[in-house]
Amino acid sequence: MKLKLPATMGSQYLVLIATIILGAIILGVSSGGNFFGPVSMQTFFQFLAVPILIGLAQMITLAVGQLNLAIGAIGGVAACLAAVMVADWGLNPWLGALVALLVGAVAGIANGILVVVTKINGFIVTLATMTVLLGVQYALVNTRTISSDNWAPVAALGKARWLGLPAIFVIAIIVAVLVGLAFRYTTTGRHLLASGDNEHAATLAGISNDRSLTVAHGASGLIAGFAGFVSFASLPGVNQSVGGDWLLSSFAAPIIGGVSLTGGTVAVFGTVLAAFVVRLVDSARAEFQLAPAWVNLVIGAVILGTVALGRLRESRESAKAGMLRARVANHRVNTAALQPAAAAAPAGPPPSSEPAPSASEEVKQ
Amino acid sequence: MSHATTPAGDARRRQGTDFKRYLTSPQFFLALIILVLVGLIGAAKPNAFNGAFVVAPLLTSIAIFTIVGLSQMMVLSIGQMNIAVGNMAAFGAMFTGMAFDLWNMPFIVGLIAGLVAGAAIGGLTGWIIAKTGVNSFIVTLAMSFALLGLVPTVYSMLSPGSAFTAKPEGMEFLGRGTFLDVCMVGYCGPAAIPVMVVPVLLVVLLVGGLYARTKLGREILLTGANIKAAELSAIPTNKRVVLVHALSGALASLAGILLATSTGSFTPAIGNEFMLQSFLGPILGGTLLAGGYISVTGTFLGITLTLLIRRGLELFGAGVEMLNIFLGLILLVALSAERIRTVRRRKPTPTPPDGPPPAEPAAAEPAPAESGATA
Amino acid sequence: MSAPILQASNVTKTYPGVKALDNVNLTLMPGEVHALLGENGAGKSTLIKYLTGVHQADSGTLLINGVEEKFTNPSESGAAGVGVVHQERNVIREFTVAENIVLSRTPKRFGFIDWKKVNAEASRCLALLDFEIDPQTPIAQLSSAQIQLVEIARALYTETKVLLLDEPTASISDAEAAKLFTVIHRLKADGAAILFVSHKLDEVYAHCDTVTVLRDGKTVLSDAALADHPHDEIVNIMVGRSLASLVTPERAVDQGQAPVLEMRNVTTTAGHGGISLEVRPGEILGLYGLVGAGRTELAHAILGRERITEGELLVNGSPAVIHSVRDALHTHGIGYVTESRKEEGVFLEQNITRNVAVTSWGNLAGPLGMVRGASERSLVEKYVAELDIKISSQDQLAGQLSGGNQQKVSLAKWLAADPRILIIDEPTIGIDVRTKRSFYELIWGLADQGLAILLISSDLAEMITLADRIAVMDSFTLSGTVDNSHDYDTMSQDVIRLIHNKALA
Amino acid sequence: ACTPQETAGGGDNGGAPAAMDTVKVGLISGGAHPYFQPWTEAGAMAKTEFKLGDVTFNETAEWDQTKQNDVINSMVANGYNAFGVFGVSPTDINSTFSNLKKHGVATAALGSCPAGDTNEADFCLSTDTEEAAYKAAKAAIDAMDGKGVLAHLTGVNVDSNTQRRIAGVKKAVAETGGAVTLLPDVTDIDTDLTTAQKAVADLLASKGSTINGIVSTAYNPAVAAATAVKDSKLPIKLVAIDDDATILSAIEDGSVSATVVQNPSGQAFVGSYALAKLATKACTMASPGEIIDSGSFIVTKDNVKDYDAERDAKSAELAKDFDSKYLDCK
Ligand SMILES: Nc1ncnc2c1ncn2[C@@H]1O[C@H](COP(=O)(O)OP(=O)(O)OP(=O)(O)O)[C@@H](O)[C@H]1O
Ligand SMILES: Nc1ncnc2c1ncn2[C@@H]1O[C@H](COP(=O)(O)OP(=O)(O)OP(=O)(O)O)[C@@H](O)[C@H]1O
Ligand SMILES: O[C@@H]1[C@@H](O)[C@@H](O)CO[C@H]1O
Ligand SMILES: [Mg+2]
Ligand SMILES: [Mg+2]
Repeated sequence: MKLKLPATMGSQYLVLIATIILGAIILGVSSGGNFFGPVSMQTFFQFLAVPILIGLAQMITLAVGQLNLAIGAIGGVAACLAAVMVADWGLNPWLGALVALLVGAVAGIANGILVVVTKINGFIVTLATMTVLLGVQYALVNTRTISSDNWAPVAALGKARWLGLPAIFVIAIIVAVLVGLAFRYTTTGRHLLASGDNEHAATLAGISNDRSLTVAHGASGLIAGFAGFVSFASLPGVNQSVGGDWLLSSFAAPIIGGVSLTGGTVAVFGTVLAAFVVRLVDSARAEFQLAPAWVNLVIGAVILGTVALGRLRESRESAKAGMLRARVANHRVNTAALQPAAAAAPAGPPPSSEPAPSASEEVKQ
Repeated sequence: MSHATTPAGDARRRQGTDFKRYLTSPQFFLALIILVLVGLIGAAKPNAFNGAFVVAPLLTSIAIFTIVGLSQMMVLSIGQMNIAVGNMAAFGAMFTGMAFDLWNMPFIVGLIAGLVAGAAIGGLTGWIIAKTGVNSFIVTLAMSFALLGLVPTVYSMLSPGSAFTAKPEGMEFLGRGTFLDVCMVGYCGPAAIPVMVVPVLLVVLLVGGLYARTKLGREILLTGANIKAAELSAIPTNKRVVLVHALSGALASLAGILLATSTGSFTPAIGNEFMLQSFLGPILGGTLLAGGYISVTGTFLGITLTLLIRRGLELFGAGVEMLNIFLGLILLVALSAERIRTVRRRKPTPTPPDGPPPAEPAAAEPAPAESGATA
Repeated sequence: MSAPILQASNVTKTYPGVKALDNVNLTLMPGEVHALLGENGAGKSTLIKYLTGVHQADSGTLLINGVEEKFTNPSESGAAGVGVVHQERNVIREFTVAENIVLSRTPKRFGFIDWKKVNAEASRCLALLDFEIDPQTPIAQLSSAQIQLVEIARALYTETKVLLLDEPTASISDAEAAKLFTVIHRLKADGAAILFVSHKLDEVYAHCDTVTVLRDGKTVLSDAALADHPHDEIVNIMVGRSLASLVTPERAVDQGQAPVLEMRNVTTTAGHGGISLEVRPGEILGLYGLVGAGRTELAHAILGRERITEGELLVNGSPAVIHSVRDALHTHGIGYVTESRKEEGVFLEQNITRNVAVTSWGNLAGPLGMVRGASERSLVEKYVAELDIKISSQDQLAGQLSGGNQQKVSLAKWLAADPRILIIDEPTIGIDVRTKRSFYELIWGLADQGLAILLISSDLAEMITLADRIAVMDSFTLSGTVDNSHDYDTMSQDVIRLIHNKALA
Repeated sequence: ACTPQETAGGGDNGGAPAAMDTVKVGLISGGAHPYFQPWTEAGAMAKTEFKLGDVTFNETAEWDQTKQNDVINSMVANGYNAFGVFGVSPTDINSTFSNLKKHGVATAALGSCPAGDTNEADFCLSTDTEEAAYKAAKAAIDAMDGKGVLAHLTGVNVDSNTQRRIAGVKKAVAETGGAVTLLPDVTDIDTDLTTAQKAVADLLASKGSTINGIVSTAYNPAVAAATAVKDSKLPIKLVAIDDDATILSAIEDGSVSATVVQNPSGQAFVGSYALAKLATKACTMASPGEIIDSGSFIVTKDNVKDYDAERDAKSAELAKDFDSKYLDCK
């Protein structure tokens, strides 16, 4: 079964792909080809893993019409707890990695349950849990940096190459593909979208919105946990700063990728592409040796640009449709004008479906 | 604070029920928790009421963050969000800083320059939202990124230390002065009350009055309640959206300037802490994220509660980890309690035969579904 | 006769403060179409929500095929063979037609969604309705009438022994309704039971066998043969007293007067072409057409929400360029009562005062834009009395009112603004007989006061009752305008012919 | 609550000095940062050594000047009468100091001096950051054999320390007379480890082959650079800052050539001592607002085991200097 994209979505992808190609060419030329060198490419992909994952984590909560402000805090706690357990408690490093994922899932489900039980807006719930988790993260590691030497085998995965690409990037892409498939081919995925689109209609179709919310927050947490795991595996060490700047950036990719904030949509491919765009901006900053502040400026502009462009296209399309209809209408009026008095034209038999005259009974002159 | 009253004659007749309604409002609930907390802290730490070192700084923060909360509340009132409050604060304050430092302008002029800049950036944001119809979260998020890039860049271009440090006459007085500095016939006011509360109180009253009494405020609320219906009811919704964002920007900027005057200099870090707090105050206070319903009093109380919790924890010497954990948990508990309370109270809802009008104009009063319930 | 398929006994249901159902009984027999009638707020939808497990009742029993059921959730009733079309539209706008149809039980293979089967199943259901549409069309691209058809198709997706239809024809055209009735009769022949809710009594008489009438949540007529109860009697039972016949007043519009609103050969960005019409003071000009003909959009073009690209719009004889509804009201005295009151007409979560006074704050405000609360309240009081709006106090939320009263609120705000021209779009969709009549009288009264009224309605009977002249619209053009003789038989033929001819052209 | 004008504010001056155990010292960090870790221990040591009433370390400031002020104020209310503060905002911290002084509280700027030419605290005991950065850059240049391209990674642009470090590095580069060229400073990458790691990796990816040396004067970038340079196998000489365990082990394994170590424990220990003397009113500053270098030390593979001794010696010397030079005691 072919995946049928709404037309506007398709062209949004085209714009993103074109942007990526153009950006890559500019960077390639200005770096004298160095940008396409092996080291540079490895670096490029290496640092795509976390943006893709946190973008996906945010996308899933957006799908049900929620926000998750705790993504960074979840990822941070996941990485830090894993680090503490491995370094201080002597846990097997791979089990430590599993702990990171578990922490993510548990924290996410807790968010979901809180949203469902308290009926408080998810924005506020995750704001509160974020605060709590930041405290926990600090309590775990204090001010030290736990060196990744403590989990050398996992850290080796962080540096490994699969198919010539950084393993963690491949992992992120696998997660993205799984998320995409889940939203396409599982009823759970469809139910999240249905709940996000129209809660009441979903209820009438026998879908439990409570379940959708819990699943969405749980999945979002799990993927944030994945991002925590990737940090655990690839950073030189883990400290209280991990996850610190994920909050706003987790929104950038899904929004540029075309996910609506009102719920009911996902755009896995778009989110991944958008992460590429943001990463290109990063690379450009390094290439042209600009201050990091410029990255934010450009991301802001890109977000505004993409959404405004989408709007422009929409309104242009509806204007075109209106114009077409008007042309047809004018044509009909002009041809009708040639045959005078339309009302006087010979009577056809009234359609059989005509309602029984009833109002006329009521009308007594 | 925004307890604007209904016409005098009616008011007396309704007094009894007004009181009952007040007792069941989220604002009363907040006020109660605040009082209990103050009592607890005071009992455990008698020295907590140190005027100069506890009360005055706390009141200063409450004053500043009430403005931050109002800045967000205004945007919430039209059913939108302003993710860029903090960045707008930094942007507006930057202009005031430049006015003082680069152009040697007097205090008032610099203040106005900052407010105008804040209003302009807010207005621009509102204009983009109104023109494109793109979700406010997205537009203000983009704006926040853009300003996050722009503001430090401008600072580092214009000042070697990335800060504007000039202090024109009046800045110290507003930012750090207390009534101790206000002396008449040899006697001075209490050191516990910062001078800043006066202008802030004024702003709070203005915002409260706007929503409670004016045509403009009502139109803004209806725009928030249902923007399509508002436009079809002859409300110029686009203009209202732009105006609200401009006012939000101006308020954010005012908060940024106040913060700068209280810490002493203008830096790009101003407003870093505004965004999350800006939501807590209004929402704890009963403002709806969905729009159409606000509470100025509630915003003030919500801000007061969170800052009081924070200060209380500090007084007991909570470390950074415990502080965050407690703060988060207390917020969750407070919000859930409030939720359970309203849900329970809404259950028996016999429609009253001829319920009296609400005590406060509905703008500044209880959540929609309860007006029939509590009358 | 055989045993009942569905039997609900002694159902009582209270909402906070409202006893919506009070000991209600309903029996549906196989092979019958059963009408469920009652005024707005009588409890019809509530009963349907109980029968489908959307809401639980306080007490009462439900037997399906003699087996007691306690549905706690809509999927349980679906599984038990109860299909339903609710009164409000309930679709997932981001999903396709196909997926919306199968949503409650999406076909799967090896645990994953089988998209081929999804489309095949959806096509099957759509075919039952003769509804030709690509099942992969996103719902968002459909008109509201088409969405209604999708909802009906959805009710047919699962094996239905019982089909509950809550005002399914309120917003679809007669032609589409006819298709629906064909399906209803086919299901009936197959032995299903159909419950049919409608405020259009002519349909009810044409297609139903039995009838139950609710009034204030009580069953006032139970499982009776419809043939035994003529039209007027049913109305009286619904209303609870005898309702005098509606009298169309003698109306004389001075055709010599200059039109206050006039369009000359107008083309719009919405897609209208060659539109010319005029309305005089005191005149009710009806704008009839099938749903989707572009009437609402024409109103929007007058209000400046769509641009007029060619031709001229004249108000009071002089060319007018209108930018917004506000502009229309303040500079030209034009008011517009919207077609969808819930989405656009009233502020559901706001009180009555605000809902009515919103257009008048400009006049009520003193210095600094302060609104004088007392004058505001007395203004609202005046219109609440004038339109006989049933409210408990001005502080009640509009969302707590019945549909008819909401409609009156939506009208009251425009009367309070004192317009000279009033555009009223579909004023009586989903409104019961009695309220409808009070509306008609109101509109006549307004015209008598000299207002020029442009009335958009898809209800032909209503058009013929109310309008002085009827302009017929089809596919964004005007097919012609006829004087109304108020005689249903001739007028309906004239109007239908106008649409028909154009469609052939 | 009206107060007669004369008695308002101001600490009571004069009178007999109070005992050392009436002194409660607050050591306030700028935020949660490994740099401050030694403060806890040094503070506790000072408490027992000098028999102080209390020494408490607090790091709730979260790099926010308002929160730092709040923390200080709460502690004043709890009876603390001497503060050693790493000011979050160098341009604002003077206001905090003068407010405390107005109420008779002893103050010291520890680890970072206020921006500008005035120091409102009784004294500032801090690394001469420009000097330290200069030393670090020199060490890097030496490791590069005196020529090539040098990159400088550093922290928050708005920190006045950052500006001083930039100046220090520039000075060292200028002294090479063009033999060493400096790439534009990479600032603002100390916020979190991920940002630092990415910035370093991007730098290496785009300019790695041309860079001969890196000097990092901020913590997270130093940690990130240590690993990145090692992994890249590029012959880049790296000089870091501070002596966090991660950095020290990198020096031992050779991935970092050197680090410039500061003297946080000396700041806290000697600082507490001097603060106590001031708080008891036993002494006053000979010249109020004195700025004192707490020392900085180059650590390489050679002295990584025993650099602490050198540092302790410096601390002892500092304590002596306070007694003999900086303090004016009755
Ligand atoms: N969710 C609800 N909460 C409170 N009251 C409700 C709710 N739904 C319906 N009611 C009330 O229950 C009564 C019955 O409403 P219901 O919708 O069943 O009427 P109806 O017969 O379907 O009317 P209509 O013809 O207007 O659709 C009304 O008084 C209505 O106001
Ligand atoms: N033939 C058509 N082609 C494209 N869009 C159409 C067509 N007919 C209707 N629409 C659009 O579908 C939408 C919803 O249709 P709806 O039934 O509300 O139409 P309408 O123009 O309001 O009709 P009415 O004449 O009943 O007021 C409208 O925005 C209309 O522009
Ligand atoms: O020396 C710096 C201080 O200036 C501060 O930035 C904290 O980190 C240390 O490394
Ligand atoms: Mg109904
Ligand atoms: Mg219409």
